[in-house]
Amino acid sequence: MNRYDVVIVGAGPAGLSAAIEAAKNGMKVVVFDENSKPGGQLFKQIHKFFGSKEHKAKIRGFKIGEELLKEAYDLGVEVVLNAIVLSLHGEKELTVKVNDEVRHVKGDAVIIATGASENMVTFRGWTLPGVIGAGAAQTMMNLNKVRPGNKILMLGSGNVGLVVSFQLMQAGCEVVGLVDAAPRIGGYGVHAAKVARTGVPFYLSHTIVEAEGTDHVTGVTIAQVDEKFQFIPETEKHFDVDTICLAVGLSPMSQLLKNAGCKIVEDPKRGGVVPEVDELGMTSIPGVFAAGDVSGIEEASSAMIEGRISGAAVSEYLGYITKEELEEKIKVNEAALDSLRQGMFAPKNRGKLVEKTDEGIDVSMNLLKKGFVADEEIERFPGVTHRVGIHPVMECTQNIPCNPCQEACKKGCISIGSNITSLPIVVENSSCINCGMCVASCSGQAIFLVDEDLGDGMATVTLPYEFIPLPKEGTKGKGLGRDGKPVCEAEVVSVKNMKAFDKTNLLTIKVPKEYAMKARFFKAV
Amino acid sequence: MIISNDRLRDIGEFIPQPDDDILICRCEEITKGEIRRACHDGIFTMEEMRRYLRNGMGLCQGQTCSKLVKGIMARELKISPLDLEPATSRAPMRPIEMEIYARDGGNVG
Amino acid sequence: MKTTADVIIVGGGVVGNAAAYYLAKRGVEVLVLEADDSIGHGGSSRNGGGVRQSGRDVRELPYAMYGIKHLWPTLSEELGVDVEYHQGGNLRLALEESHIDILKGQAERATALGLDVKLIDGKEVHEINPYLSDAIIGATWCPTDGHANPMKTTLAFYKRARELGARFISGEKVVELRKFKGRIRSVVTESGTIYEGNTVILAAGYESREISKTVGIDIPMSLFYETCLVTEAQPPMFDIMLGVATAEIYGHQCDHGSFVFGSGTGLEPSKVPDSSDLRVPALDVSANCRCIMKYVPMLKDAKVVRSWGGWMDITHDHVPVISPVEEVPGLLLACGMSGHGFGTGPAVGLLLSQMVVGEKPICDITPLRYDRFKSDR
Amino acid sequence: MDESRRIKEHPIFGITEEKKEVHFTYDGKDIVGLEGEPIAAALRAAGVMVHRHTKKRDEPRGIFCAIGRCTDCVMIVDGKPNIRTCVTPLVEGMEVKTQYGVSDRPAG
Repeated sequence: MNRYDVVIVGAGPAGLSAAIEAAKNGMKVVVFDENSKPGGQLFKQIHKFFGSKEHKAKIRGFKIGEELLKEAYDLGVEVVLNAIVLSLHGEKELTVKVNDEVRHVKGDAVIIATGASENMVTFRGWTLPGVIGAGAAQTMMNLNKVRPGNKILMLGSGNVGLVVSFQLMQAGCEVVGLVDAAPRIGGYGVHAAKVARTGVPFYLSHTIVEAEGTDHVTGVTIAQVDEKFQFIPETEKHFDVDTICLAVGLSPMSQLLKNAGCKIVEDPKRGGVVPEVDELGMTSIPGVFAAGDVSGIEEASSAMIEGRISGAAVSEYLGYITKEELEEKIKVNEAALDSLRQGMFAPKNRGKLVEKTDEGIDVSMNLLKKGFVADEEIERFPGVTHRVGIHPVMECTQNIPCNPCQEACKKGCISIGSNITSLPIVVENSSCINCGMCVASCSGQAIFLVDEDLGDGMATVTLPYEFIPLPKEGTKGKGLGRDGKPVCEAEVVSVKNMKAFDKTNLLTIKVPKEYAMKARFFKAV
Repeated sequence: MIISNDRLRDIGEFIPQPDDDILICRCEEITKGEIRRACHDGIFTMEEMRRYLRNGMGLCQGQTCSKLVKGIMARELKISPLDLEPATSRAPMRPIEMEIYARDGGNVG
Repeated sequence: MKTTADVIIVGGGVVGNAAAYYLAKRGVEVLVLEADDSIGHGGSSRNGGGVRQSGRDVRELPYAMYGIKHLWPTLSEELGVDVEYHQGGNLRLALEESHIDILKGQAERATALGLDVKLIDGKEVHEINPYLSDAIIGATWCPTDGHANPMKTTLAFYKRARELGARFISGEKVVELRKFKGRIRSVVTESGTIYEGNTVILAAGYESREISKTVGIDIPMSLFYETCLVTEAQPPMFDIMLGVATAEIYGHQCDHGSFVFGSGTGLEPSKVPDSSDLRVPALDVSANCRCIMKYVPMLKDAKVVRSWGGWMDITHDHVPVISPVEEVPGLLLACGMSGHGFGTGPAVGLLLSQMVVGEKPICDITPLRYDRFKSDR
Repeated sequence: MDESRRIKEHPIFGITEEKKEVHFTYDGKDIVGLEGEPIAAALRAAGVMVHRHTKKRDEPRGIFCAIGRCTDCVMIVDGKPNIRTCVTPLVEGMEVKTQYGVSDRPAG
């Protein structure tokens, strides 16, 4: 029998973080994952993460995965891939399929970090080839490097739907629209805004009536729904698409725990069917822990911290660290977790309409309904100020746990303060040197460098750009508004690309000065 | 005294709906209408439904449909989805060839 | 909510549901109490689906044969649910000479009671079923045996009985029986509810033992655990029920295309008897697969999609107790099915209904009496 | 090999790393894919949408979850049915066929 101090199921952010923590404390650790690549969903995430430095903010998801994996290997963690855990039995014994045999493995403790699976919705034609999950789209384009489709409709405006829509465009697909039955966008406003400004229309209070096609999807019809989610007649809209992408939420993948006999509860606040756990993540079976999405749907950043707590908890459970050491570790991690669980998108606010920011500012209703902040709304946010000369304009309008911009500006122009969900403000009397670090480090791509008046009736706007082909200096085109509609003529006057920008190109466009606060994207003609 | 598990509890008549032919369980091809009708046959739990219709018993083992089935049953039975038990989970977590399953001798003991 | 009925049935398994159906059909007011939240949660839905006569004890054979001749063939039609009954015959397979000896004895005893079962050689086995291992040297062949879908059968009886007005209450665990003026009368549940009836049928598997003890009756039986596995669908191959001389495995291909096989590791007698613990032990599925592949090697590439376990209520002599209790007039026992409950379930249900209404029973059941157990020392 | 679906260059990943080409058949037709990529990826790159037809309703199915859970993308690979093409790596010479129910031929 292969015996370990701790057996971890799932090499995603929670599982790997737990493994690292446990190995640091001197434990013999093995991690099993059914995929051929470790990192769980991190390996499909190509956007920069939110949070603060200790949450690995502004690092792209797949890089975080690589970092965690390297750290785990360096600490001697055994990571077994293509390893399907079949069952978890009494005495903390697992059966695992590795290659062409079944292994029996025992741990003195077990951490289940199996993550989540995608929810689905039904509509006429939902079984047609071409209707896929958002995770499938990510797997195909970001891992397999194959475009899932050419013209795509996205259903779901949560962070997954928003992020995947953006990624689809980065992969060269056309997103014809983003649809959600809810009356408001579910994900971060900044994620929505970066999709909206490219010209993707949002259809809130809409859902899919039918996927059309005989052998595969050739079109889709959507229609508006009322408060009870019933179709409103004669509101149908048709799109020619070859792919429909579903991003309607995640559910904890707790089957292994349920099969093992753990007490299971259905908790909508935690995202579905989850194990009953104590404050350290231990299930009803002593020595069996749950960490990450399997015990409640949250962001990957939270999963990493939960993993660390879980790794510390098993270390103490088996005597590798003292109770005091555990308490110290918990204190640090809980503080980090707590900071991530603040703000408008905190678990306690799930499903609620938050109308004012923590600062008491009215939230942009346009952002919630159309995906972009309207020109007349933007001025009320503290990151948006007017000055002579170049200065940052931070169109960050919701309290989300994120602060890399504050750190990015070495000149101290940007301040968020100790509460990482506060809106960024422009520090008075600070001087911007046009380095562009704030633009590149904003995970929400919500920071622009603006010189409102060059003196010749023109202005410049520097914006983040992560698409190909990358326009060259001198390229003429249109400046697009926050809503993605052309507002003015524009010319690219500079393209900056530095290693520190981590693939976020800085495009500076010249626009008539009355569009300095309106043009937020560039489209070559 | 209220006994909620009385199987003669009135849930009303079966009323056909236009989308009754939509598949819910993709693997076993079980429709919404079949699930709704089964409720009127007295099928009141997720476990009974699986046994009665085979929904969730296909290759994917209900990973895609169990939440959907639960919602449909709850509406039909006029209860909250939280009143229905979580779907059964059975090993193996993924389908495994018998020949491979049979080969577990290497490190047993 | 009415808590009285003519007949109260304790246990919503195949026997309880069948009894409810045949009683409701006879116009009797029935109330079924099931301890679990789901009807048919126990062995009724967890077995291998065999509908057999071969291998049965002489005391069971009369009603096992009656069921196959008169009940199973029309059951789907009668209940309005396809119970997937197939009378494809049963092969009980032998891999070595010692197995043949076991089969010979079984065949002789059954033949004496008029069952069409014969010993055949390896060549004949492969003519009947070409999908089996070449290593098989012989078998008993009973062409009138078959199989059905246990889950659907159990729920079909429930559905039809319910339609005929039988009342079922799930999640209602019976903890005590009480007599009133010398007769059975009350059924007390864990929730404290007291149900009353003129007749009580106790068909609660092993749990019947604890319950019957409350009126001073103890049936010598024990719990025995076995598991089943099911494969992904395969192209249609055969509709023959399979068993083996050593009783290690049993199974068949379902209408769905999947194969269901029951088995164990051989370590079952040492499993801690706890009927609430249904978890499949770590060694079980692998052992089951090895066994199956010895007899049906072509299933090696078939994927196992699911496994589950269940407890059987085995009496001391491996034959059920189907019996009235004279010491407790009005109490009828139908338990200790010893792993034979599914195939014989419809006939046992019919027998119970006949006992209640005083019809002439389909066969003599006195050999199945509860007080037949004697010390042999 | 039809390249239109393949991502040759990506704003974040840069130029896609070249992989060894392998030949396989899809319903008898020769197709070129990349060694080790999931069968499903090679088929999608080649424009194949339908992986199987269902048993009861004979409806087409293709990739749905792409991570081996939903099992909608199963096909007959080297004679074995129910192979999850989204998690099975492509190997030179593989014989991939559309699955009808559990068979390699349409019913009837």
